[in-house]
Amino acid sequence: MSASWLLRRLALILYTVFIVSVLVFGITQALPADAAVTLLGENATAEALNAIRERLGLGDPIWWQYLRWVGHAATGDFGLSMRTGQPVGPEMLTALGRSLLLAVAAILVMLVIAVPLGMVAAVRQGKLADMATGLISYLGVSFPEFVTATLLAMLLADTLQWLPATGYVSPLEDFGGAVRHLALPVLTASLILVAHVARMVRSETLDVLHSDYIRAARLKGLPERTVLVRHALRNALLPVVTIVALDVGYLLGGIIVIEEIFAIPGIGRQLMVAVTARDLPSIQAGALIMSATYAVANTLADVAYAVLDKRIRYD
Amino acid sequence: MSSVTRRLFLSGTAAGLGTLPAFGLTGMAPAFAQSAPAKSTPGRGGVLRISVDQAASVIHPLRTRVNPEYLVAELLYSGLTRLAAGMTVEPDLAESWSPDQTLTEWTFILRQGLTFHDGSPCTSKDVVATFTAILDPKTASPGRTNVGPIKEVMAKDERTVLFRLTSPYADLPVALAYTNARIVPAKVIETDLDSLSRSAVGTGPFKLVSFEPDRKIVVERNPAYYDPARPYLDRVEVLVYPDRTAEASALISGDIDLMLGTAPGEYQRLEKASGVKALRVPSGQFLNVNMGCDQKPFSDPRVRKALALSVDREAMVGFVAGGYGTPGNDTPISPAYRFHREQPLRKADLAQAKKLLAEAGYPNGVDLTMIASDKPGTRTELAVAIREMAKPAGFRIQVQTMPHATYLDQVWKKGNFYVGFYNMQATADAVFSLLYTSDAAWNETRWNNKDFDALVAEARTKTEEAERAALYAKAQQLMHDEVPSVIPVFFDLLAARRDYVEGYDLHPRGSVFRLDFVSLGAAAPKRS
Amino acid sequence: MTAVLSLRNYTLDYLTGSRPLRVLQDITLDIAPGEVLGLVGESGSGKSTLAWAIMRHLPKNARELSGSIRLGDTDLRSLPPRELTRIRGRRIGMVFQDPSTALNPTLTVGRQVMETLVNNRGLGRREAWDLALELLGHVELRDPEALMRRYPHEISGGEKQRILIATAFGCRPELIVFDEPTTALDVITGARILDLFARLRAETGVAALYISHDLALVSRVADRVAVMKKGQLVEEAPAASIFARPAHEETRKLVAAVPRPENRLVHDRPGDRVLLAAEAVSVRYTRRRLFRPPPPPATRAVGFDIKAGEILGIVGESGSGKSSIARALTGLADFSGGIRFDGRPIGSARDMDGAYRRAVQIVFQHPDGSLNPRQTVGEILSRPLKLFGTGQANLSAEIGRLLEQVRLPAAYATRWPHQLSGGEKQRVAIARAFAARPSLVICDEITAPLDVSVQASIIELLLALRAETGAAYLFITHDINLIRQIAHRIAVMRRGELVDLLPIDAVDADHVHPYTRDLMAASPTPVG
Amino acid sequence: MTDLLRRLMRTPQGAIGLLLLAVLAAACLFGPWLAPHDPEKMDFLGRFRPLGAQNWFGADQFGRDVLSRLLVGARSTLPMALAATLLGTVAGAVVGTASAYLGGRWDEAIMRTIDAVMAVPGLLLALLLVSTLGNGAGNAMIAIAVTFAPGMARVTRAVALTVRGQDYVKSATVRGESASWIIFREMLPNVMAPVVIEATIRVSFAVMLFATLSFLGLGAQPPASEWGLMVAEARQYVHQAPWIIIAPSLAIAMTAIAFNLLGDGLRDAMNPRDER
Repeated sequence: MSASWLLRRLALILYTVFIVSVLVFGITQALPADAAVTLLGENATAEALNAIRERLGLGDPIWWQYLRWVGHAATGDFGLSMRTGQPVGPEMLTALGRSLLLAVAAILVMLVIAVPLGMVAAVRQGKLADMATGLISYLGVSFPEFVTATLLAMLLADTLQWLPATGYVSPLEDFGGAVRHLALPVLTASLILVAHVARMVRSETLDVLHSDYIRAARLKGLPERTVLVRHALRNALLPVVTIVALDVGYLLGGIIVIEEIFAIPGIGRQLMVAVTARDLPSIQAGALIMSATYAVANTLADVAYAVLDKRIRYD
Repeated sequence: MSSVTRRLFLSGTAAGLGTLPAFGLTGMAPAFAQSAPAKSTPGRGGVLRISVDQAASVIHPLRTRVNPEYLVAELLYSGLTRLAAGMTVEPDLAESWSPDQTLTEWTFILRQGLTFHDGSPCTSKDVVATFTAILDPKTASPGRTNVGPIKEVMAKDERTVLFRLTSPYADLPVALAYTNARIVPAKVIETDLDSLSRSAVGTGPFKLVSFEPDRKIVVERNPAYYDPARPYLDRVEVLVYPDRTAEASALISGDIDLMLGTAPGEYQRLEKASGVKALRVPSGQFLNVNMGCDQKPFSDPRVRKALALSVDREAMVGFVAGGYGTPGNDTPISPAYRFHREQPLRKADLAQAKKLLAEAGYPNGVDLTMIASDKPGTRTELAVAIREMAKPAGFRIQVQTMPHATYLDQVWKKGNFYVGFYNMQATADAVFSLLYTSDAAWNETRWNNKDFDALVAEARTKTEEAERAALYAKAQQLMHDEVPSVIPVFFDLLAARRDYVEGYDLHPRGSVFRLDFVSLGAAAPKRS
Repeated sequence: MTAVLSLRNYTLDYLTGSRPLRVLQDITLDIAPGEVLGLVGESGSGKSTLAWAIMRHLPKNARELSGSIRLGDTDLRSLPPRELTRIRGRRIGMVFQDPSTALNPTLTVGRQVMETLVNNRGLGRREAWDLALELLGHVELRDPEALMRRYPHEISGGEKQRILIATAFGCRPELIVFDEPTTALDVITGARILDLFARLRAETGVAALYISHDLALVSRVADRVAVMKKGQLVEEAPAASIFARPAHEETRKLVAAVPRPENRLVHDRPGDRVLLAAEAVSVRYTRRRLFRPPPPPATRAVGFDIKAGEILGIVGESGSGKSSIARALTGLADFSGGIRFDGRPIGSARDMDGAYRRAVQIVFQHPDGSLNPRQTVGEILSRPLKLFGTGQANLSAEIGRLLEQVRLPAAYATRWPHQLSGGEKQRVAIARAFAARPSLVICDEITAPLDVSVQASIIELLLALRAETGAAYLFITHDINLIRQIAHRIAVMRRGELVDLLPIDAVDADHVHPYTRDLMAASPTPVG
Repeated sequence: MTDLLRRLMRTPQGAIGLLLLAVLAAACLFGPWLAPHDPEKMDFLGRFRPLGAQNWFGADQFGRDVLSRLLVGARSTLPMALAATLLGTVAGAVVGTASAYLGGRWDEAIMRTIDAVMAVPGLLLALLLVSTLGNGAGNAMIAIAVTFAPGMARVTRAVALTVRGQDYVKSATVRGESASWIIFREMLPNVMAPVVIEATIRVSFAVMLFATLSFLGLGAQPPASEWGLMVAEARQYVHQAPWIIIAPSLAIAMTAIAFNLLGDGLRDAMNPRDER
C-alpha cells in the first residue's frame, strides 16, 4: 500500500470522471429539444426561445460550452439548473447524501441477511437451507425493482398500513420519522441485493470449503466449528467487500426506480427529472457525482481488501 | 341597457369583504351548485400539508406554467383581481374598477396601504412595471397573450392605474386574474428580474420560508396581508409525490392533509377511505384531436365529420376519464363555462361516417399517423381509444408517442394529426381566441374560419348578457358542424382532503386554490 | 507387537457417471512401529486414494465395500466424527505435497503452528509459543521468531514445508502420512527436506507412510516399499532388494524407466557448425510501469551456442531463468543483446522471418495446455503443414505420416485432445513441432508432469526423431539424471546467470562451479 | 451440441430452465394464434372484469383481455431482450478478447475506458441513450446493448487472459500466425463457453431492464402489449384491479427465472466443478 499506488488510483478516478464528462456531455448535446423548449413549453415564441437560449448560453459552439463547463466544474461550481435556477452543485450533493443514506442502509440490512444466509446454504450444500436460499435468490433476482416496490408498497403501506408509503423526511429534522419513511424503500432495495449477494457468498464459501488449507486444517485435528469460524468465514467474507462496492454502483443506478416510486429526491430521481427537462447542468453534474462516487467506492473496496488479505500487495 | 346596470354589471367593489362577495357577475347558475360552506368562525393556526404530483420548479410568478407552480405563486403573490367560485371575479389588490363607454379604457383603484413582504409599499408604479414586463416578449411570460389586448398601462396617481386596450374587451377584469398576472415590486424588475426564481417578494397571504423544489416548499403567514382576518393557517408545506398510488396512500395514512389532484384509479379508493373526503367538480379541462385543416385529408370537412361520427363519447368518458367526466360535443366550451350552449350530444354513426369518407374520395379507408406526447398519460389513452373506435369506419390509424419536449419542439402547432391537452380557461373568449380564431396564439388546427373569427370578435365588445350568449351559441354551433378538432371528453377535476380541512373547494379552472380561505378543524394533527 | 497401521482386504469404489469405478482392490498392508513404508505407483494407481482412506477424508461419491483399517487397536472405519477429530493430528498426522496451499493465506504462520500445538498437545498459549520456537529452531530455520510473524506468501516453499513437518512431528503422533512432500520443491531444497525427514524419524521413532511416484527417491528413504498398479498391491519388499531384484513386472518397468546417468543413450558427437548463438541475452518481462522501479531482469547477459544436431541441456532451479531463454529464442519475450541464426543476426521478435520460424520450434511443459481443445488432432497438425510443409496436396496422408512418426495410429487424426492421455498429447505436440522439419527444437521441461514410464518412451521418441532428421535439441529440465543420459553439453543457470557450460563428461570434475556440485550431489544415482 | 443438452437436462436448474424456455418460446412463436381474444379489442362493458370464464386472466382498463395481450406481448419483449444481450455480448466479446490479446498499453487504455463507462450506472446510460435516440423498443434495445457491452467486455477479457496464457496460443505465436488468426481461431472458440454462460444470465437482466425502461416511459410505447409497459400502465389501477399488474409481473419474473436457471445449469453442465 504505497503512496504511488494511491496516486495512481486518484489519477484513475480523475480519468474516469473525465471520460464520463465527455460521454455525458456528448450525449446531452444530441438530446432533441433543448432546455429552452421544455422551460417555455406551449408559450414558446421564437424571440422568447432565443432570449432563454441566450441567457443559458445554449447558442455557443459545443466545445466552448464544454470547456467553460469543465472550467467551472473544476472550481466546484456546476452552474445553475436551467429548470429551477438554483445552483446545481449543492442540490445534487444533498441529493447524493439522501441516495447514499438509502444505499448504505440497504447494504447494511442486506449484509445482515445475505451473508449468514449464503454461508448456511454453502455449509449445508444440497440440504433444505440451500434449496430455500436458492429459491429466495432466484425470486429476488427475477423481479424488476419497480414490481417488487409496487407489491411491497401495496402490502405493507396500503393493506397493513405499518409503514408510510412514501415521502422523505431528513433524519436531521425528525429521526423517528426518517426511519419510518426510509423503511419501505430500504427493504425493497435490500431484498434485491440479498438475492444477488446470498448467491455470491454461497459460491465463495463453497470455493473456500473446497480449498486445500481447509482440508489441511481439518486433517490436523481442529474441531469443525473452529475450522469454519477462524478459517473459512474470514476468507469467504473477503470477496464480499468487492461485491459491496459493485452494489454501490448498482444501487446508484437501480435506485432511480425506487426513488421514483417512494418519492425520495435522491440523485437518481434528480437525474431522471433533469433528463426529461433537458436540464444540461443538472444532468452533467449528477452523472459526474454519481460516477465519481462509484469510482471512490471501488477504490475504498480495493483498499479494504488489501488490509484484510495480506496477499494483495499494492506497490 | 342603462349605464347603471352596465356599471353594476361590469364593475365590482371591495365593499363587504371578509365574507363571500355578495354580488358580482351573478345570474349564472353553474351546472353544479357550489355549496357555500356553513361559515362558523374558522379555527386559526396550524400547519397544512398539501401534495402535488410534480415539482414546482419555477416560482418566478411571471413564468409559472404548471398547476403546482400556480399554487405557490398564488400563495406568495396577488393580482389586481382574482377568480372566485363559479368563474366570477372578485377584488384582490384592486379595490374597484370601471370601464369607459367604448370598453377600451379601464380604470383600477388599488386598496389603501398595500405593502410587499419586505415592507416596501405596493403602488400603481409597481402594477405598471409588472404589466410592462409581462407584455415584453424577452420576459417570455406565458401571460403575454392571456391578459387581454392591452396596448398601454399608465399610473394616474398613487392608487389609480389606467389600462388602454387595442380593441373593446368586456372580459378584462377576468383576464387580469390570469395566473401570471401577479404584481411584483418595480425595483426588482429594474435590478434583477431573474432573482424571483430563487426568492419571493410579493403581496400574497403567505411569505416564502424554504424552497427545495423537488422535495418541500414551506410558506408562513404574512401578518401584513391586506385582510388582517386571513389567512387562517400559520404555515403551508407543499410536498412532491410523483407516484399517484403512493400519494393516495400518504393521504389515507394521514401523512398529508390535502391533495391538489388525483387519478380516477385512486379516487375510488379515497372515496371509501375513512377520515377522507373525496372532492370532485366537472371542469373545462379537455383533450382534443387536432386535424390540420390546411392539409390533406383533413382540408375536406367531410373527413373531419366522419372521424367525429365514429367516436362513442359516453364510452370515451369511461375509457379516458375513468367515468369521471362529461362527454364533449367537439367544442371547447364545457357545461362549466358561463356561455355553454345546450346541444344534443353527437351520436356515433359508423355507417354515416363510412359514407362521408367515400364521398370525400376515400372509399376504402385512409391511413393516418396520430401523434400523442407522453405527458399526461391520458393523451395516449385517447389516441389508442380513437384508433379502435375509428377502425370500423375505415380509419387505419397508427399511434406514435414521443417525449413531451420533442412533441413541443417538432409536432405542436405544426403537426397534421395529434392530441392536445388544455386546462379550462377563465372565459369562452379566452379559450376561443387562444386556440381556434385565425390569429389565435396557439392556432393548432389552422381552421382560419372567417365567420367564426367575426362572431368571437363581436362577442368581445358586447356587454349585454343575452347578446353575448347568442353570439357564443352561434360560434359553438359553427365549431360543432365544421369540427376543426374532435373534442370527445371533458375531465372532472378529482382531489381529496382530510375531513378536518375546512373552507377548501375544488375550482373548475384547475389553477385556482384560495388556500387563504382554508382552516383546520379541531381533529387536525398538531405539527411543529 | 501390534502394527501401528493395518489394512485388511480394503476395497473401495468411486460412483462417477454411469457405472462405479473400482479404485482400490483388496488392499492388505501393515506398518510396524518406527517403520517407514514407501508406497509407489504411477498416477491413477490409487496411492493418493489410499492416503485419504487412512485419514478418513474420502469424497462424497466414494463407497467403501469391504475390509478394515486399524490404527493400533482402534478401528478407524467405525469411529464417529467427534472421535475422528480427536485422533487426527494427535495420533495420525499428514504432510501435503504443496506447502503453499496447506497454510491459510490470511493468517500468520505462527498462529497456525500455535493453533495445532494448543489443540493437539493440550498446551497453554505461552508453552505452545516456546515449543513452536524450539521446534522451528530444530529444523534448521534461521530466526524462528521473525518467521512466526510472517504470512505464508512471505516465506519460501522450502521453509513452509520444514515448518509443517516440524509441527507434524511436534504433535508426537503414532503415524505420519507423507504425500509426495518434495515434488513441489526444487531439487536441492527437496534433498535437504529428505535429510531432515531421516533425522527426525531417527530421533522420534515415528512410523511413516511415504507416498511418491519416484521409485529411486523412495528406495533411499523407506525401510520397505510397496508397489501399486491400477488399485492393487502388486509387490512388497525391503527397499534395498526391490531396486536390485524387482519381482513383479510393474516394478521391473518402474526400475527400468529410472534414468541412470551411467547408461548413456546418446553416443555420437555433434558437428561443429554453429546453428544458433546467443550473445549477452538478457530478458525483461514487465515494461517500465509508471511511478514504479524497473523489475530485475529474468536473465543477465547469457551467452552460449548450439551446434547443428547437438543436444544442449539447460538445468537450474525454478525461477533460474531457463524458461525465459526459451521464450526469448522463440519471440515470446522481449530481450536485449543479440542472437545469430545460421550466421544471420536477429535483434528482436520482429526480425524472426518465415525461415527462422520454420527452423526453430518449441514443445511446452503441460500437455493438456499445449493443444487447442476446440480443434481435432488433424486440424492441429494441418496448420504447420500448410504454413511450412508440402501444402494442400496430400494433407491427410502427410498428417498420417506425422502421427506414425511419433508412434500414434493415423486414425487419431479425428480425435479431440480431451480423448488423449498425457503422453499421447505430448506426442501430438512433438509431431506438430516436427511438421516444419525444424533444425532446432526447444523442449521446455516436457517430461516433468509425465509418469516415469511415459517419460522414458518420450525420450526414446525424441532420440529416434533426431537420428531421422538431424535436429538439434535445447533440452530444459530440472531432472539431472535424465539430462546426463542424453545431453552433449550442459548449461547450469542460477538466479538468471549462466554459471557453467560444460561437456557432459566434465560434469563431476573438481573445477566446476560450487552450485553445480550441489546440484549434482542432490540427485544421487539410485541405490542398487 | 446434443450431449450438452443431455448434460443440461441432468442438472435440476437446467431442466426447469429448459422447460420454462419451451413455454416462453411457444408464447413467442404461436402467441397470436393461442390468444383467446383479439388483444387490441376494447370492450367498454368489460372494463376491469375480474378473472373468469370470459377473460382467464381478467380484463384491463380498456376491457382488453390480459391473457391475449400477454401472449402477443411475448413477441415484443423476449426477442428484443435476446437481441440486446446478443449485440452487447458480441461487441463486448470482441473488444475483451482483442484487449486481452494486445496486452500492454492498449489493454490498459481499453480497460480503464471500460471502467469509466461502467462508472455511469446502467439505467442512467440507457436513459440518456433512449432520450437521444427517441423512445421506442428499437432504441431501447440499442441502449441496453450499449449498457451491456462494457460488462461483457470485462468478463470476456478475464477469460481471454487465461486462454492467452495457454501454450497452444503461445505455439501459434511462435509459428508466426497472424493476430486475427490467433484471436478468431485460437482464442475466441475457447472464450465462448464461459461467455455464453454469462450472456444467458444477462438475458434475464435485459428482460428486466427493458421492462424498467418501459415503466419509465422510454421503452415500448402504447398501444404495444410489451410486458414492462403493461405493468407500468397497470400501476395506477393496482387497487381497483390487481390482476392487471400481477399477470405481466409474473410473466417477467418467469422469464428472468428461466434464463437464470439456464445460466446456472449451463455452468454446471460445462465444467462439473463440484464433483470431486
